Amino acid sequence: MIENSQPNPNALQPSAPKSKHISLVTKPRKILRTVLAVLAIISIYSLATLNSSNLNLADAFHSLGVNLNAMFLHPSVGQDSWGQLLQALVTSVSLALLTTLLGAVVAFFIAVGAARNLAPSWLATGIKAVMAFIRAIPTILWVLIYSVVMGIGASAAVVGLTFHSVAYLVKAYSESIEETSQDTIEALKASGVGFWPIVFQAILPSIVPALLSWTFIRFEINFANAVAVGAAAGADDIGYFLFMAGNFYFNFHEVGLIVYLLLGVAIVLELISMKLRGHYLKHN
Amino acid sequence: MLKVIQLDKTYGSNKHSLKAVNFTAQPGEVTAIIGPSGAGKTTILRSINQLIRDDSGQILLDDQDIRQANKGELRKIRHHIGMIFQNYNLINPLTALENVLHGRLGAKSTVAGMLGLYSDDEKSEALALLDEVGLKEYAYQRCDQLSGGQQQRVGIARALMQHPKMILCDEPIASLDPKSTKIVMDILRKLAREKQLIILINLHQVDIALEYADHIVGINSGAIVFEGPTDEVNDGVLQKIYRQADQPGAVVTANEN
Amino acid sequence: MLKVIQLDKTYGSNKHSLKAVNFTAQPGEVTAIIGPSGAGKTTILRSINQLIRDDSGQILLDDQDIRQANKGELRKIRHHIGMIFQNYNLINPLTALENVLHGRLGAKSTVAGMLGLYSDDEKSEALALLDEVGLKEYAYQRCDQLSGGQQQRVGIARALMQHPKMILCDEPIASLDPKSTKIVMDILRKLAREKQLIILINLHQVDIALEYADHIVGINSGAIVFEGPTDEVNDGVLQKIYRQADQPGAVVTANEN
Amino acid sequence: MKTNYQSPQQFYRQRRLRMLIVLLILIGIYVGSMLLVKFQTWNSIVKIPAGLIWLFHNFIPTERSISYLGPILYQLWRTLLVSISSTIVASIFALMAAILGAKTTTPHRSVSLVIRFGASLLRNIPVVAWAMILLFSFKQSDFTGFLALFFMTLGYLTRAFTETIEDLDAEKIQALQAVGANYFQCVFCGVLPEAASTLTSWVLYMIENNLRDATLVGLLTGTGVGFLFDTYFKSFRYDAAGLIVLLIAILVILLELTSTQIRRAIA
Amino acid sequence: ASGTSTNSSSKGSSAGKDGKAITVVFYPNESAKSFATSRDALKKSIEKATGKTVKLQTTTDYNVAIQAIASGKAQLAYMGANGYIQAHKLSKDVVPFAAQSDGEGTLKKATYNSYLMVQQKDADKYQENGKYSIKNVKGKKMSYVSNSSTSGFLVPTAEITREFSIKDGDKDKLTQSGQFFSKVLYGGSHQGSAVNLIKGDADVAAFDDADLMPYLKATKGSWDKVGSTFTVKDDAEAPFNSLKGKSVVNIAMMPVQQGPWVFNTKTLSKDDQTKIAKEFTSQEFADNEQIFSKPGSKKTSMFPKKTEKTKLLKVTDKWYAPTHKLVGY
Ligand SMILES: Nc1ncnc2c1ncn2[C@@H]1O[C@H](COP(=O)(O)OP(=O)(O)OP(=O)(O)O)[C@@H](O)[C@H]1O
Ligand SMILES: Nc1ncnc2c1ncn2[C@@H]1O[C@H](COP(=O)(O)OP(=O)(O)OP(=O)(O)O)[C@@H](O)[C@H]1O
Ligand SMILES: [Mg+2]
Ligand SMILES: [Mg+2]
Repeated sequence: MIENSQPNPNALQPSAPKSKHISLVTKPRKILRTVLAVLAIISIYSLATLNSSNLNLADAFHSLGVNLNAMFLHPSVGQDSWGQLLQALVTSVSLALLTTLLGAVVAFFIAVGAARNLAPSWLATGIKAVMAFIRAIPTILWVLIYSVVMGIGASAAVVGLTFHSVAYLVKAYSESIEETSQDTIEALKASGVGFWPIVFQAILPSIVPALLSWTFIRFEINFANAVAVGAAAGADDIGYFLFMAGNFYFNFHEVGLIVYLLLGVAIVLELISMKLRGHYLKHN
Repeated sequence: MLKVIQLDKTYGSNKHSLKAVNFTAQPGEVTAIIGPSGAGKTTILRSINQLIRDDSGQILLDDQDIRQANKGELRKIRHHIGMIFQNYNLINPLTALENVLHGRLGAKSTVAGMLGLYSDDEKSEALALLDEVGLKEYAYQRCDQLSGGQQQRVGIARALMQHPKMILCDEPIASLDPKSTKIVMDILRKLAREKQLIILINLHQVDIALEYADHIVGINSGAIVFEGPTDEVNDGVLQKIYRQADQPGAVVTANEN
Repeated sequence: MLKVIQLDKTYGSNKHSLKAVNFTAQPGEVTAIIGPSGAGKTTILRSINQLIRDDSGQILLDDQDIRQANKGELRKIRHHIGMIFQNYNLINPLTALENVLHGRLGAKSTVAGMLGLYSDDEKSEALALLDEVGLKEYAYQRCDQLSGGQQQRVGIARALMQHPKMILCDEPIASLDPKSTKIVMDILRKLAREKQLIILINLHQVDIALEYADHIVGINSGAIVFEGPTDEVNDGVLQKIYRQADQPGAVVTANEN
Repeated sequence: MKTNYQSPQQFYRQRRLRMLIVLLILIGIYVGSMLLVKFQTWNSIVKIPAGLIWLFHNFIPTERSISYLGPILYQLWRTLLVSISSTIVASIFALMAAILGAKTTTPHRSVSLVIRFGASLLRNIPVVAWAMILLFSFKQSDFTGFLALFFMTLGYLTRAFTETIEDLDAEKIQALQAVGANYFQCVFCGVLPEAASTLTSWVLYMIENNLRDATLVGLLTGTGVGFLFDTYFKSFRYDAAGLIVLLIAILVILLELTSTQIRRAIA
Repeated sequence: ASGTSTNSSSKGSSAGKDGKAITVVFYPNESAKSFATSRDALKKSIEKATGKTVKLQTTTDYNVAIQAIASGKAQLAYMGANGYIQAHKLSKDVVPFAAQSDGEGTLKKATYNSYLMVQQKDADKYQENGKYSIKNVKGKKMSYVSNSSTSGFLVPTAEITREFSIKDGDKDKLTQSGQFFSKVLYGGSHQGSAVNLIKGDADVAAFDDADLMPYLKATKGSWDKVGSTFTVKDDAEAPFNSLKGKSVVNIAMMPVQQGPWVFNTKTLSKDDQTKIAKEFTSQEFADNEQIFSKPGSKKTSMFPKKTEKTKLLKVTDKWYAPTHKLVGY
């Protein structure tokens, strides 16, 4: 942020350019500074009051080093076989794919109603509030709800995870939609084009890169979520093996290996996403 | 005939951008709105097809007050008003051809519009229009790969694709070279003459206005200071139009070329 | 003196945008580059201050080849070359005043520049420059709240703030009304005369070029087709410059106003 | 991209064919995954309302849950503090990483790759693994929660900031380069102001997100509103758990409103 | 029988009754990978007894398991005593039918032990007149297993509540740092809680015997005596591998009732209930080494036998009255 070093705050009078001291500080800038200052103070206060009494940093980092070493430099499959792990990994990826695809389609239509430049503001606000509420409910709770209603299994995991997926993407998509230049929308509006044709013919093509990037971020999150709570719903995914290795057998080596597998998926994903984004952006 | 009566517009709470604007534009004629930067030219144009809505006054197109139209009616009216923008306002990632075809969307059913289902005739017509503005070979290029001038011409083809009754142009030639300017202005004049369209153009270039317009509307600080046939415009009139509030020290003379 | 020798530029793999471009521009003179849309005017300008780098040839400013400069040298050279853009390229959320002050960045230490520590003299000068282009009262407005014409004038003030040896202008007046055009062109000509600056302007408007330029460079499809003093430009020359590849059917005549 | 088509009709045919192929691939992926995990799309969709009813039936705060309000509000406040501080500290590091990592501003391509990879690593270490790594070394404490949020936020913000910066209009930065501004000046006078509002949105969003991830913080620290939720949830005091969810939702919405106000004010 | 409705005749619509698959859900503990063989053997037994297909469901979340059996989406489950009480409260259709016997093959001592342990070097501080007591745990750093554990949370807190006469409304104070205890930790598992103690992060820790037997050996006294000393075995695996030779002392020992096998009477037909109960309590079932590992056997199955006489015995809700009392409902 550009700031001016003027020591004299009384001279901050934009409307008095004749004075010797000319200030660059406008009112919005002052507000921004206040906000930043408040956030900084909160952070410092919070860090100062963090309870870390029983912590010996030297020991902690030493032990961190040892554990990271065990995890990342000596990964092993532990008691499981590669076949089991890979199959479970594929299950996790499938869960993530399902929740992402379902979430993306549902979210796009809701997002249109939640974008302030398309929908009336009461509707946009209402949808955004509902979405905020859905996101406030922990994923594990959604999964629980649907294992009660539908029985334990992958279906419950998918439906439970999709709720967050939708809520997140609605927010992301609607903000992308809000960022499309009002001018281009106007150009079509000015020729009498109706609402949905504008959405599909003008907005959608303009925000494809943003949509792609959001959807891929969400895929990543869905993948992480599938790993974290898929096992709770008995979806037999890699999260089950991770939970067992981590919480039951304390096998750092196997956890390390599973983390590597997850990273492998993430990197492949990142590469695909970069390629697609590049494909859409390079022509600018 | 377009008749603008006592049009008023205030941005925010204090900025009075249009003050009791009155003028008419006839079918078959090119009407140019000229005036200094910030005078309100763009604001007038956008009020006419109600892209700016919180205004007051009357805007009569063939005796129908556009300001009174409900949503559905407004859509129909707008489909008959082509608009050409200062910043092109094309959908960048789409091809020139697709952008031109967007001119047909207003006439389509929702579903056909959503899916972009155009008839073969429409596609051929779009290509022909691109040819007319000299961009046939760029038909399949993404719009953000075209130079400014090329983009603007796509915008013009899009407006023509609407088969409009009236075309509103907001500085359509600001980024065109003289050659393209001539081609475009000729097309617009020809359309006015042959199809009896109302053509309303915001212009910075007084010379072009004087050459092509039949009717001139001069605006300064949101108020009409001149309206009349082109041959009534003289140096005194231009001086009045271009007297500027935000350049108090400068001598007021019209551009003399 | 600016001397461009055998400048070549190819976009991507197949598009030859500049072909062996040679021309010179003298201090104290206004040099205008004219040519049809897509001819390569913008490309030439950007090659001169090496915003486009993968080209070949020589660009000599006071006998120093800009293309050979290393990073640090290039920064210094650029600080002495003002540039004005077709799309303004201001930093939208900042005020007009701050954008003008950016013109000083090249002369500042890294830290002072980063934190935006400008001296009172610099600030006064920036205000004075804004006054000069008629925007004194908009100094504290965010740039994206200004109209197109107003934004462009901020861009011009920013270039002047650099105390440049040479100013490159890419269609600086495309969105200005005649009055502002005149003011700006007058300033540019005055700067050329009084401070012996090299002024290089891409222009679409032939009339403005003929009125203000001392020296004209005509370009078509990436090749220089004319270079000489303004009074050597005649209809034949204009015809040669504006012969266009993408409008094969149209008659080739220069804009006659 | 192919740019010479014989007719617009042919162009549209090709375009439609491409869309169809993409669509088919997506449907293929969907159906494949569906069969693989035995997901029953239709059966699941029709059960969605039943789930919501179950949720409201069980989680509506009751009179009894009001008695828990005191501790809940206190822990909510602590959690808010931790989410703010972890986000702010992470955003400072993320901003530096993003400037070094964004394609448009990176000093070298390899730096960009390293940062992208690092951020990806931070994002993709699963919660269980974080819990193991951090709990074993840093014990159960507020600080551990802070660290976990910090690392994950760092991963996300670095990516978000990088893309924000890459999406800026390159010409504007070029305008500053043309003035002779050096790298840091371009960043501080051009990139940052231009991106500021988007970056601020991200930071505010992450605060909100971290507040929601309180369940995780609770797991790691044994404090915070997440821990309370966990306690009530596991002891089947669903009304109290519901009250927490409700309060978090209200706080999140308040945060969102505040951040909208702030963004409007600094525009 | 306290509200037991074993004969519930309401019409269930779900799987079991329609002659479709029977779903068995397992707690996270029994979902462990190493018990896969045991789970498969169980599946075969149930299939043999009922002639229906059986679907095994593992889960890593207590709530999900409890809700599944309570809602009737699963028909059969093996649970902890506390979890059963919760499930029974959610739905009276959840009814216990079998639990593991004691070493004598009876239900008299069908319990396992939960402990409050301290480090050996601190053990003296918890002695009064040569006897161990928990009077001094107040203000110390405490480690539980998780707040859904019977032996690692519910029973220890009940013991402390009793000892210090804490009122019902103040029970939550035992669960949070800075109130009754200066600090409260959750190990996430019995092993984790023990590690918290041995590493010195906690002064007092709660955990049970069954989960720690592979890692600790009684070097003084025995697993059934208060005041015994336990030492980490030399061949202990992670997370104890760096803690070899360290010792802890149990200052309190609380019996915990064995967890029951339950079914949901609403969604499992009466016929199947009888068949399964009969199968599970049969001697043949107890002899299945894939389910019950022999005493002292290297390879552990889901249920390690204390003696040859160990088997599953029929139980009812009434038998769980002590745990009902502990939980409070
Ligand atoms: N959205 C807006 N909010 C506030 N003021 C605005 C807005 N748009 C335009 N204005 C102001 O209204 C006045 C008229 O603007 P308008 O864009 O109509 O002028 P113009 O004649 O088209 O100018 P130009 O020739 O530069 O395009 C100007 O003073 C401008 O600053
Ligand atoms: N980034 C780019 N990638 C590929 N081709 C480009 C790029 N920029 C410009 N071109 C092409 O190079 C040629 C010259 O472009 P340039 O922008 O220099 O023209 P110009 O004379 O400035 O046109 P205008 O008057 O319309 O601004 C054009 O044909 C254009 O399509
Ligand atoms: Mg305008
Ligand atoms: Mg150009």
